[in-house]
Amino acid sequence: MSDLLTLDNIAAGYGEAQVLSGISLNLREGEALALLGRNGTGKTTLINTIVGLTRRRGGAIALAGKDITKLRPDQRALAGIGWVPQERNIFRSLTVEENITAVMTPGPWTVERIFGMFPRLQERRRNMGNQLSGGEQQMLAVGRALALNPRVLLLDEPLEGLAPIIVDELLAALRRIIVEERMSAIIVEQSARKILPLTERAIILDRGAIAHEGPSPELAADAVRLASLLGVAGKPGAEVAH
Amino acid sequence: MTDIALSHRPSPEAQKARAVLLGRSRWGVAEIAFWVIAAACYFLLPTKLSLLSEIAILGLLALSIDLVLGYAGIVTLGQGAFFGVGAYAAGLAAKYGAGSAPWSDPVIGLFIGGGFAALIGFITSFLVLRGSDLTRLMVTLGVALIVDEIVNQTKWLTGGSDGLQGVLPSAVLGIWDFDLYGKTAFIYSMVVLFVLFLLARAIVKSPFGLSLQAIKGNPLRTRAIGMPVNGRLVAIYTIGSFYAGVAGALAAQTTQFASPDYVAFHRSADALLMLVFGGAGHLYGGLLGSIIFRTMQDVLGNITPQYWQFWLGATLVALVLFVRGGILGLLSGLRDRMKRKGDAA
Amino acid sequence: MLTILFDGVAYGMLLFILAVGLCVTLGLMNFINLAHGAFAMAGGYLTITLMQQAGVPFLLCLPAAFIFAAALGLLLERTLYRHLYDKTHLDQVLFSIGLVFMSMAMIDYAYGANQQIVNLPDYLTGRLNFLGASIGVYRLFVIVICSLLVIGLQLILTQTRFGSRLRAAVDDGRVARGMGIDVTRIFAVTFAVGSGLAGLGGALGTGIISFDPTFPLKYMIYFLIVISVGGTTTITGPFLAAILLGVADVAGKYYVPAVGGFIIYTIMVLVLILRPQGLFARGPAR
Amino acid sequence: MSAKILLESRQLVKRFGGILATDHVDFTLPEGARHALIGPNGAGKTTFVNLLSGVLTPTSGEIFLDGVNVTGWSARRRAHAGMARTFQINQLFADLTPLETLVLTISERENAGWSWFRPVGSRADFVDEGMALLRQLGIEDIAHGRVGVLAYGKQRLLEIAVALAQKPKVLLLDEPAAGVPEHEREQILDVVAALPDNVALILIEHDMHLVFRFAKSISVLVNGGLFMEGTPEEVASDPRVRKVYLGEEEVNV
Repeated sequence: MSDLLTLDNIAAGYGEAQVLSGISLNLREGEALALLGRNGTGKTTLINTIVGLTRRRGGAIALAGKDITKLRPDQRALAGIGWVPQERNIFRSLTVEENITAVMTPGPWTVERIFGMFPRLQERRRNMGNQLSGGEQQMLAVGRALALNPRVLLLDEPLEGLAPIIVDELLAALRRIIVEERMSAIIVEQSARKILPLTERAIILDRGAIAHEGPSPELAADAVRLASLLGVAGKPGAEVAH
Repeated sequence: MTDIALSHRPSPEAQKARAVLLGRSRWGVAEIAFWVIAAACYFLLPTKLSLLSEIAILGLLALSIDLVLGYAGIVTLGQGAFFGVGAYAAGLAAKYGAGSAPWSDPVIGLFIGGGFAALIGFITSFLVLRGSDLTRLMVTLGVALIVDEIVNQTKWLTGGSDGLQGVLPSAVLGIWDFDLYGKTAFIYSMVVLFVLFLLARAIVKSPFGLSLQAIKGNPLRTRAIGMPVNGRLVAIYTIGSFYAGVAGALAAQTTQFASPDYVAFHRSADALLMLVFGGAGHLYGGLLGSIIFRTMQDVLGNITPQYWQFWLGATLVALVLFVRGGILGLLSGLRDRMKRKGDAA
Repeated sequence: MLTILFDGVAYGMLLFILAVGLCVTLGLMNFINLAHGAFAMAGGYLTITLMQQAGVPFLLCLPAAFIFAAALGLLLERTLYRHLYDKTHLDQVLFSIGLVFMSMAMIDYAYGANQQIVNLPDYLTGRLNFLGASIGVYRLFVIVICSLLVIGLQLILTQTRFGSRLRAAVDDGRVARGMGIDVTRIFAVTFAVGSGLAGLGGALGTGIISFDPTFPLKYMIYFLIVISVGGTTTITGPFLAAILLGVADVAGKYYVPAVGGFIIYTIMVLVLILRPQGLFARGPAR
Repeated sequence: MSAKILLESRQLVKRFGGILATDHVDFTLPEGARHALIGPNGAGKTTFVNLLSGVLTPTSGEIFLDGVNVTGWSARRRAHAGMARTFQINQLFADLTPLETLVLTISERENAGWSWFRPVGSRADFVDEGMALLRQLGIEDIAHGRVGVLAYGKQRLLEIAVALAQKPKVLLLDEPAAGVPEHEREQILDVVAALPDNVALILIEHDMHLVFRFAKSISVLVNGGLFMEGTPEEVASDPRVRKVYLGEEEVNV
């Protein structure tokens, strides 16, 4: 499988603040990557950098062999970057259906297929974006990104703040999109346990740099190691005794 | 003045740092030269004295906007309202106080004009405390329009669109009469401008002035360090209104006339333009701007009035697009660059 | 009474067409364009010129004014305005006042400072009697045209893909960009259409309001009132505000000429103050 | 604990519409505290800090600063009473110099901010104190540069210096090292380590290395409520905390 998305030595931040430094990673066609780390380590900044919304201070990004470093966000979206923002950011004066059709580009993902994936959205297709529950907003955010018929899907904390039932429903949908449809994806999550089974590889960020990279199953199997890498167990330096 | 900290001697670094801070309020050569030349104009351009008085008055109006906008960051499109209030208040005092000294004395008139404007400024200052630049623009514009409307509708008092006739101020301090050649008017305007300029200079170099610049830079942080932001804004807006009112009073006294033109939108806009021409936040920006503005108007306006208006607009557009910070901004940018070059060498 | 109401509605609708472009572009790019009235003036003077110099029929002048003002808007947006989106409101105000001055000077130079009068075609003059009220045919015409435009705008905004993309961009420009929507282009088109509508409004206005070179300044205030009272997030808000303003202005000038202007400005200031976060903030967030 | 309580919140609640952003938080901060506030995204840390510092008004509950009920006080008044904070995103005066910024802050503290006739710098004691602070933070050499053009790390240091210039009783540090390049980071950590003992410190931080390095006590906020409190060791070894951070269904360690 060939490289779909390549980041080469990316440094980026907002305004004067530099959040990321020296990030290099690659995503293969059809691969799903978990992007883990505590909050504040730069996960969202990395996603926003791929989308084109941060100030880049160095490095290059390529999508399917094409350099997209200099492209504007809207050009990147059309080039195949599908983005599910952290805050969902549903267009609130658009109906559910309009949220999808407004950004639609031709491709395998049609309105019908998206509604098929999320029957709840079908029921609420005439509702305005600001009348949805958190879970419905999240589904719509995923559906909206799919409507772009992207080459890669970037999901920024898709499970955050959702009720357990909704989380299960969304995870099932993500499994279908990623595992069955072979959609390439990068998933940012704090709930590492939930997302690792969906992905093949995992990357852990710490202080804006990559602290660990490896196969997801391996990480999922080693709870102690995972906890220590995420920095939630024991004092750093005193850990990883196993 | 340094009686507080005698118990311990500040470090040499602190003394040096203090010298640097105090050095910012020392008079520079260029500054002294500016005022010497201004005074010398009395002899150099004896035929242009009334134009020069007008420039001084416009400069004072622009200075009032500089205090409010350039230092405290309050965007205003309505400074003409206070100019007008000052003009009418002083004009009416001169008209109805005629003969009954001291009410018709111009200096008293200045205080009446400035005082009324400051009162209106104080009351309306609460309207500009909150809100974005855009809200402030529209509120100040709205206030100016209301004043304009009042001036036009209270014909019995202001003379309506015909203007206030019969403004005959008596001699300045009972000594110097206004003459046909505008000699008294020029000296009078220049002295008032200089005195108010000195005051403004003291204000902006003081801790109070510094706090205004801080508010302009970051209101959130100024509140977090315990600064009474609203109080400071009310204070400077009122002071700015006073300045504009005094400028209006000067205008009414030296031209012996006041008209709705004084409160019209273009008065506020022109003064703002002068400030932007010269450079906001430099104290001298408004003065320099008024000189350039009025000279350009004189030269270009003589060709056709439309010509002047067109080039005024074009200059403004060019200024916003290419020269941020006006002439003084440009100069200080150049100076910084040269300094940096000097440091690098 | 009914006559005044009717005149007021006609005037209000005209104000809406004149101002709607400004409302949308302000909401979309947070850009304050005080020179919006200049595009209306362009449309008005084009109509005057075409009718008086070239004898073009009035009804043809309307689309011509739209196209002319829209083209002018597009040209200026692409060459000048786009450099100002990330500048402060003060800069935008100074810049657009500069444009206002230039436009006023050019019109003054070309046409003189006099008020221009247009001779409307016969079928648009005269009055009708309706429920005892005397109604000007031309005002009826203005109401019909403006109503059609309002309905058309509403349909474009709610029923077309362009409309939904425009609303998306107004809702959240940053995310809209991330979703492949070229906000810059949408803005250029919206700006052009808004200018065009102002031009059309200017053409329609030749029969109701007098045109002289101070037009952009005089009407700037009205536009600002429409925006401050109506807001920028919908077009129904400005529409209602414009109708209210039109009726209040006409009725005020008729019944209480002394305080008419005073009341309108006071309302504007009050509205601005009573909405403390600034009028253009969109209510409490979510 | 016998130390004086400097900051206290009682049953503090903040609602945004239907959302309970702060959920009946009882919190005490003794003199000399080194306390960290942690929690996952959206846990309500920022809301809580904004309530404490007076940026937001609570829906219900009370806040005491040094024994005085300050619930209804503005941010400005609380600042005067000894509450200082730094901001997650630098909030500085770009056009002033660092020294001017500090002299200004000291003037406000000493109620000399209204002084309008003498130039800035005429109070030698203020300048001296400002310079001493700059020296303490190691940014003496940039005392007269324009703040807006300083390196980000220096600005972060100045951010702390401004808060210290307020001579606070309670200091809230909101992610002091966030966004700072690695080479400037140590400098900031040293400054945090050297903060005066009498100041009660609250550190809002994601970076656990930093938390474990400085904090003597930790509060974990989850969904607006106080999830647990304890020493760093207690928090680190608590399986529930791990669960919250990893999003695990069950504790399986």
